[in-house]
Amino acid sequence: MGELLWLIPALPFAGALLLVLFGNRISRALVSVIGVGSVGISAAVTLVLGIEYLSSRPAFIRQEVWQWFDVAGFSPSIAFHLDALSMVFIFVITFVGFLIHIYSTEYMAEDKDYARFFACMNLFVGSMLMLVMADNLLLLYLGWEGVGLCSYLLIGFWYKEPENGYAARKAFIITRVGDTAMAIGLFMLFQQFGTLHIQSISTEAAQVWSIGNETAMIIALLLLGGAVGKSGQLPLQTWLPDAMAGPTPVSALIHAATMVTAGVYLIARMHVIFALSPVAMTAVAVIGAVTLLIAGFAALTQYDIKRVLAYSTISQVGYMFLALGVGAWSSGVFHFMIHGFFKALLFLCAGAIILALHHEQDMRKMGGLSKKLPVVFYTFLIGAASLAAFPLVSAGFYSKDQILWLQLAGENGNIWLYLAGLLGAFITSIYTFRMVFLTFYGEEKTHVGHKPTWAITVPLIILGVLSFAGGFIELPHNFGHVVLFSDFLAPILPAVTMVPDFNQYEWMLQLLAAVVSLGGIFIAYLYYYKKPELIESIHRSEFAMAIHRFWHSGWGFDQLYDTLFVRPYVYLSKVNKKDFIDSIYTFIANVTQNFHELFSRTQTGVMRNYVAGIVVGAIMILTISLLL
Amino acid sequence: MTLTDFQHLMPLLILTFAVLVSMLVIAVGRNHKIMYVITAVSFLAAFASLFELRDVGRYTIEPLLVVDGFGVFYIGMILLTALLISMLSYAYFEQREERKEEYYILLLLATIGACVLVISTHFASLFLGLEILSVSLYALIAYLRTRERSDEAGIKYLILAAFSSAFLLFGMALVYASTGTMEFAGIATAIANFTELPLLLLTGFGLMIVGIGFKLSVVPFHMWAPDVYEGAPAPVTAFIATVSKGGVLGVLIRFFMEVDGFRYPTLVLIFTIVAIASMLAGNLLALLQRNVKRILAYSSIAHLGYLLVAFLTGNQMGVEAVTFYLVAYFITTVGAFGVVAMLSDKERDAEQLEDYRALLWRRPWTAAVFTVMLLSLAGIPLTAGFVGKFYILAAGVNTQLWLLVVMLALNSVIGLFYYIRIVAVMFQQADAEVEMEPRGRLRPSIYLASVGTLTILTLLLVYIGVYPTGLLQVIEGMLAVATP
Amino acid sequence: MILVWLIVILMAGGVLAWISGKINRALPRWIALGSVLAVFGMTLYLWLSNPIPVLDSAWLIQFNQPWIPQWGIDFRLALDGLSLLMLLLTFFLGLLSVLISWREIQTKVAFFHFNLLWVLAGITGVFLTMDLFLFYFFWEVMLIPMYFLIGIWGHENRRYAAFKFFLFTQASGLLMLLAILGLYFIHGRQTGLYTFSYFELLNTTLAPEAARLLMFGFLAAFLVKLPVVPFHSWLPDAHSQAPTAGSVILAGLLLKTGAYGLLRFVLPLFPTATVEFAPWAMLLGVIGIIYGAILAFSQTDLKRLVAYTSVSHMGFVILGVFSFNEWALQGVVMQMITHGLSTGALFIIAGFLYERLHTRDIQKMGGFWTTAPKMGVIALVFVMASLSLPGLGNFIAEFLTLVGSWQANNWLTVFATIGLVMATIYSLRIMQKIFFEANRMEQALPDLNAREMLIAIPMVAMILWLGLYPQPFLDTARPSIQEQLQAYTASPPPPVAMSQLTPQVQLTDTIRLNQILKASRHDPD
Amino acid sequence: MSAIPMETGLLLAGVLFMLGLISVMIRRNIIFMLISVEIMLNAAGLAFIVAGSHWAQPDGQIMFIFILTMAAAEVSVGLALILQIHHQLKTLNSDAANFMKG
Repeated sequence: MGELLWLIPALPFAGALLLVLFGNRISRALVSVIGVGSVGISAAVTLVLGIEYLSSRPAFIRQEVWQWFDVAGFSPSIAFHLDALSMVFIFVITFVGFLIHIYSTEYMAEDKDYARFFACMNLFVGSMLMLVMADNLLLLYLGWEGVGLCSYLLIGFWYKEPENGYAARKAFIITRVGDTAMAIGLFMLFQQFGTLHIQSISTEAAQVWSIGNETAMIIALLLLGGAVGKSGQLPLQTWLPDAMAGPTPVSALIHAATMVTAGVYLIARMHVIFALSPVAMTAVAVIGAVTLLIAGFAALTQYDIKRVLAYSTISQVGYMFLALGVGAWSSGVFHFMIHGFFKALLFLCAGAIILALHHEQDMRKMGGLSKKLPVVFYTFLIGAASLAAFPLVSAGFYSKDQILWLQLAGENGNIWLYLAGLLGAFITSIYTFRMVFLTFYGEEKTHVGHKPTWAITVPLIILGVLSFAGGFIELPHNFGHVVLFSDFLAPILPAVTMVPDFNQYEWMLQLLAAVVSLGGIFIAYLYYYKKPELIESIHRSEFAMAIHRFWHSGWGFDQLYDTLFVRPYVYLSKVNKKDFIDSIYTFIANVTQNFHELFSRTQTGVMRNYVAGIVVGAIMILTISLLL
Repeated sequence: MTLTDFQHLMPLLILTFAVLVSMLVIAVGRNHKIMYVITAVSFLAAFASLFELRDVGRYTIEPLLVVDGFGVFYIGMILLTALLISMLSYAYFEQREERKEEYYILLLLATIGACVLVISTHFASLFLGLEILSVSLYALIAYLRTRERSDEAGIKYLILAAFSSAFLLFGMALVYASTGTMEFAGIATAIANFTELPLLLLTGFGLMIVGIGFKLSVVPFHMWAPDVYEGAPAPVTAFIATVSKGGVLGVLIRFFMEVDGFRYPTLVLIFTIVAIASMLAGNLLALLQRNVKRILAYSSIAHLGYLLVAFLTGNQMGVEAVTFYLVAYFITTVGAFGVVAMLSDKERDAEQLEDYRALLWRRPWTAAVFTVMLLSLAGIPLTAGFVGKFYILAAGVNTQLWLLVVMLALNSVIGLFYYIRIVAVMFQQADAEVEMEPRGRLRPSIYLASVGTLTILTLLLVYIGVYPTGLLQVIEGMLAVATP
Repeated sequence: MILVWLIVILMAGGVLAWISGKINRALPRWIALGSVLAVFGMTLYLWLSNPIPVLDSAWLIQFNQPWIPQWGIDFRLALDGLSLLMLLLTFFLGLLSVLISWREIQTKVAFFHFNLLWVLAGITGVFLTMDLFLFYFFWEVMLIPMYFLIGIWGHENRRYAAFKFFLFTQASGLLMLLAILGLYFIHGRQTGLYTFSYFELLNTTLAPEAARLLMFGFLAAFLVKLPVVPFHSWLPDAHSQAPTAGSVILAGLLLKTGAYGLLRFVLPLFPTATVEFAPWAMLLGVIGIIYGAILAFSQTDLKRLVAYTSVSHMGFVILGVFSFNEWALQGVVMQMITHGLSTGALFIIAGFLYERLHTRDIQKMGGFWTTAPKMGVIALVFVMASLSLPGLGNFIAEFLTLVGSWQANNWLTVFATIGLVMATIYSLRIMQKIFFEANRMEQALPDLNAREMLIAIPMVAMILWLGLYPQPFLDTARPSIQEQLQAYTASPPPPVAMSQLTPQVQLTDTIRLNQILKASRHDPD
Repeated sequence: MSAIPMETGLLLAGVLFMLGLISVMIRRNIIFMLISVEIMLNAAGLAFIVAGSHWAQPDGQIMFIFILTMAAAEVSVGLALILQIHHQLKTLNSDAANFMKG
């Protein structure tokens, strides 16, 4: 088994290549076949391999395609590594990716750059698979940058608008900042271990370093830098809301389900290094907690439905970081998977709405869509419930509850982190249902144009089912105690060390979480459906509006970075456009020229001056010869 | 004077004879072509007679002259250069209606002067050689007497040269007064007896340097050079730049090697200052100059500075370097002025930069030749100038004259600018208004000699640049016996 | 002899091309194409026919003929892996240069090709010669035709640019000549053998003071050529004013001669002086990376922009060279090749645009993707190469360089890595301004035609090959790199020297690494 | 025979030389400049004779004869040129002959 492994990323790459080369010359139908088909076959291969993997349960499968290069012992390969962790990611990427591709055939049907869209999407899927299947960090880095490129290309897909291009560049550059940190991390890892092979590093690191090792800490923090950039976490989160400039399927696939969780994958993959450094772990958890709060509050104030979802994504990835930060590796990954389902679903629903409303994204201009778009409405409701962690029936409840629970029950947990998570959950349910109420209830404000057909509805339904049922593979101890998922990951990711004798409080905490979630929904119901005048009162308060603006702008990070980095850089560049060093040479040239003019003046053409010149020379020579 | 003495002075005798014959021919009837042939043949004959003297060793004609390898080589160099210049002169003078024939007599005379210079070992012969050269030059410079500039250049050169000769003579007198001899060897012996050089002698040397410096046109005695170069007819300018300077440099080297002047820090210091000043002033003056002949004048000032660097090393390698550089410099300068002469018409010389605009497209081969000459002056590889400069640098580094060497390198860069500038002008696109061939020209066959000469010069330049071994062997062989 | 033929064919081809211009306007192009193809074929043959050489003899072919015996100057050519790679690059880009000039150059076609071939010949000589005099000789020979290329067929400000280029390179070259002479005499006095032979001069023992001075002489030439800030100011002018083929050769090849010189001469000749100077050199490299990147961002002239990116990328070269380890040097060699390709390609694209629009001002461009998607894709590939996207050759180069330089100096490597972010900033601006946004021009931009695709496709293929399977190139370079490093392997650069410049990150397990390195060095694979 | 000391003789020659030199510098008329140069040459000749008599050799006097000859030749060429200049410039002011400069 495993011979087929290389096909999984190769197929999308091949699709991309075909589309780049011939995309403009073949029919749309063929483009769709290639674009969707390549990912579809890839998903099928994943399924086959997954079944094989589950049945035989090897520790991992490795396939080396070729040796990339070999320089003085630095010999990374183009090699794939399949274990439980990558399995989960591959599964989400290929299947969700496949669904979104299908969805796109309808969503992008009218676009004239149809082939380019699918080429980029395929390229993205390929790179993302490369990222999660890489057996060494350099190959991972290849995928890592590759998805960055695709993200750039797809955010700026509608390139005629300068703002889109701006958003695209912003995304690429900011993630590149994180990547740079990560690259330095790789240099250090290589220096320490002489290899970038992930398995070797993990094995050796545990032997070489003891907990609290400084080098391990620096490396972990640097890797975290990369993760933070890619996953839109504080302080590099500002690109993600703007990334919504891309087509909605892109937002669903790249900026919700897969790419932004690459950071989670990286940390989970390198958990040995992280586990060696308590400082780094704390940093991960704190970043997660702060991000989820900040993004949650920002989401509350957005009007653009995609921006709400974008902030929500930041916030939910914050939960994953929170989980990782306390060592709850598998909980983080679990939440990733569930989030992948429901957030993709929500984005795709939003896309269907946007398509129906002639590319209207402002929620204030939506409303009353529940009747017009019933499939969208119900699937959206499932997604929203999952996002808001609606108790018991939603998948999101189980995954999020696990994270919150481990904040207290886990050894590395902390009451403050727990409270932050809880508050976050409360806000989450408010903004989620704010969205639901604003969009689907009330009166219809914009005429519904395009009604979704099967290509949109089928993916929605499938994702809806997953968002609902996905949670049942991992249930709490006191509630069925299903541990299929964490068992699956157990060989790779160690379980959380629990605080002893804490289990009896679990039901209390679950209850609390449920109350918080329902409370949030109720508040949203109150403010946005029942009594809209309450909102009016908020709008009248100066202070509240100031906060509203502050949150709306994403806590002012954009302005801050603009002042701190962007403007000085641009200024520095513009002010020195002519290159001041050049003027040094110009100065030298001018001095020489001045000398020329000075000397030229001595050549008067008057003979007596020449005589005088000779005499002066003679005097000088005599002076020298007589005095010295 | 014995017969062997005459044998050893054969080249000079041939030239003198040629002068006499020329005068007679003119008396019989003027014919440019005949004069031209006589001159060329006599130069060739004189040069051929040198082969007899190739292994002369060191033959002294007491007390004035010495014929040795060094002298033979320099005479050969001078004769060949004079030959080439006379070849280039034909077309140049043919288009002028003035009397052209005496030009060749003067040229022969001046060449004799230069030859005497390089084999002189006595102040008297030095003086005689120098004056034969100078007086001929006065007439040569002002030869095209209807041109205002020619006269102005002539009178400037005359007054200033006589003025500097006075310095030289007074210096000689003082040296004679303090040593009691006018022979180089005698002076060397006399000096060797002094523990400290007496004031009189130092003053004498100082004054002599003024005189020599003037002829070499080194700073601060250089000011005449651009004006004279500009005013004189192009072939004469080539002559001044090469033969006249080469002869003087030859005698300077001989004198200095003989008396071993390098022992005296004062003299070395003076020459060092002069060298640096010449390089700097020459190059800076040429920088934005728009008159090609003046540019070449300034560049020759700088090149004399370079030569002095090698001269200052004061050893065998230095002398060889000077000699090699001189060869390269002679070829290049003659070539450059040859191009100028070729492009000149009967009203004026082609001396403005504008005259060279788009030359590469109008007359590609002439432009190519000029480019090669300029690149050689700039010291770019594939030309003799590069090997020469390399030799000088090597000699300088070998003796660790770091200051001079670095100054040389720096100045080469400044120099590069104006050489390249001319090249740049040549490949500029022609303006629409500029006529492609502005002047009525002579029959092409008249230019045959010029074209042939320039081609030979170019080939020679490249040959030496690519394969200098042959020339090096000759120089080493000839000079080995000469320097004590 | 084959080495001599390489040079002779090019030179003869040049002369022939010039002469043939009188007969037919198209003939020079074909002659040039033919001669470059011939030498390219010969080099390819050399590459393919020589299996990866074993460690103890890095030299594949040697040719020796006394030239000026009086001075110990030989016409000495030798080929090792490094030279071979450089030659492949030279002729590959040479071939493209002929092709891109096919339509661009319409005046003085014959003379153009003469110069083109002679530049290539000079560069070939530089990469092959193992006699220092001859090296200087070729070093200068390649300048003149380049000067003509810029000065005659360049853009509006060509004369200024040509002058600047010439003066900068000459001035620095003369300093190198002095250093060569110094070395020659020191060696001569020591051994009594006066020779310019590289192999002999390698054995010179130098007093530290002398070594330092001589090294600076060599460095002067190479740092200006590379170029390193603050000696870079000739480059933006020369690159932006040259015709496309000139820019390609300048960026792709002439800069590489500087890097080559560092590797070939500075490293092995002055092992102690370089170690002393290393922190400063690396600092210069980092300054170059950052300074070039910042300036590239604000340029509006496309070719000028690309020129500044070259300044930035060449910073990696000096950073790597002075790290003295195999990773960094392999990175440097890769950087030489990949930068030659990627920057060359960007200049070619600029040339394509200029041919169509007659402007290089990116503020007047925009939205070309709509009508010229092929050009857009190709530009995208090379823009991505320029920001060193993994999978393309530049990534391997820069990553290896940084891995290597990290071993030598942590903080400087950190700043160099930040340069990658800046590369992203300026690179994306290129795409944005030219291919994205709305079209500001009235006319529609025609897409690439078949000839242009013929130029572009091989470059894309090469850059992908170099990014995905660079091993053949690395293998070819390895023996010569190890040879250059011989003087350094015994003693790794003392950390003391580096800590003077920058505070070091505390590292605990560096010894381990050294063990790994040693193990891997003995291991043939 | 009580010889005049050489130093005195040389001093006289020096003074003569300086006189000539200064007058070359201050005179504008070309003829006067030529005359002044002749004075300088004669000063050199005088110095030769003094030196020759000091060493009791004929060499100094021979040199003087050479100098005289040379001066004569020079003057003849010089006067011819001056004539030509006067013909063209209508003046003998040497400062007027400054077409070539820079």
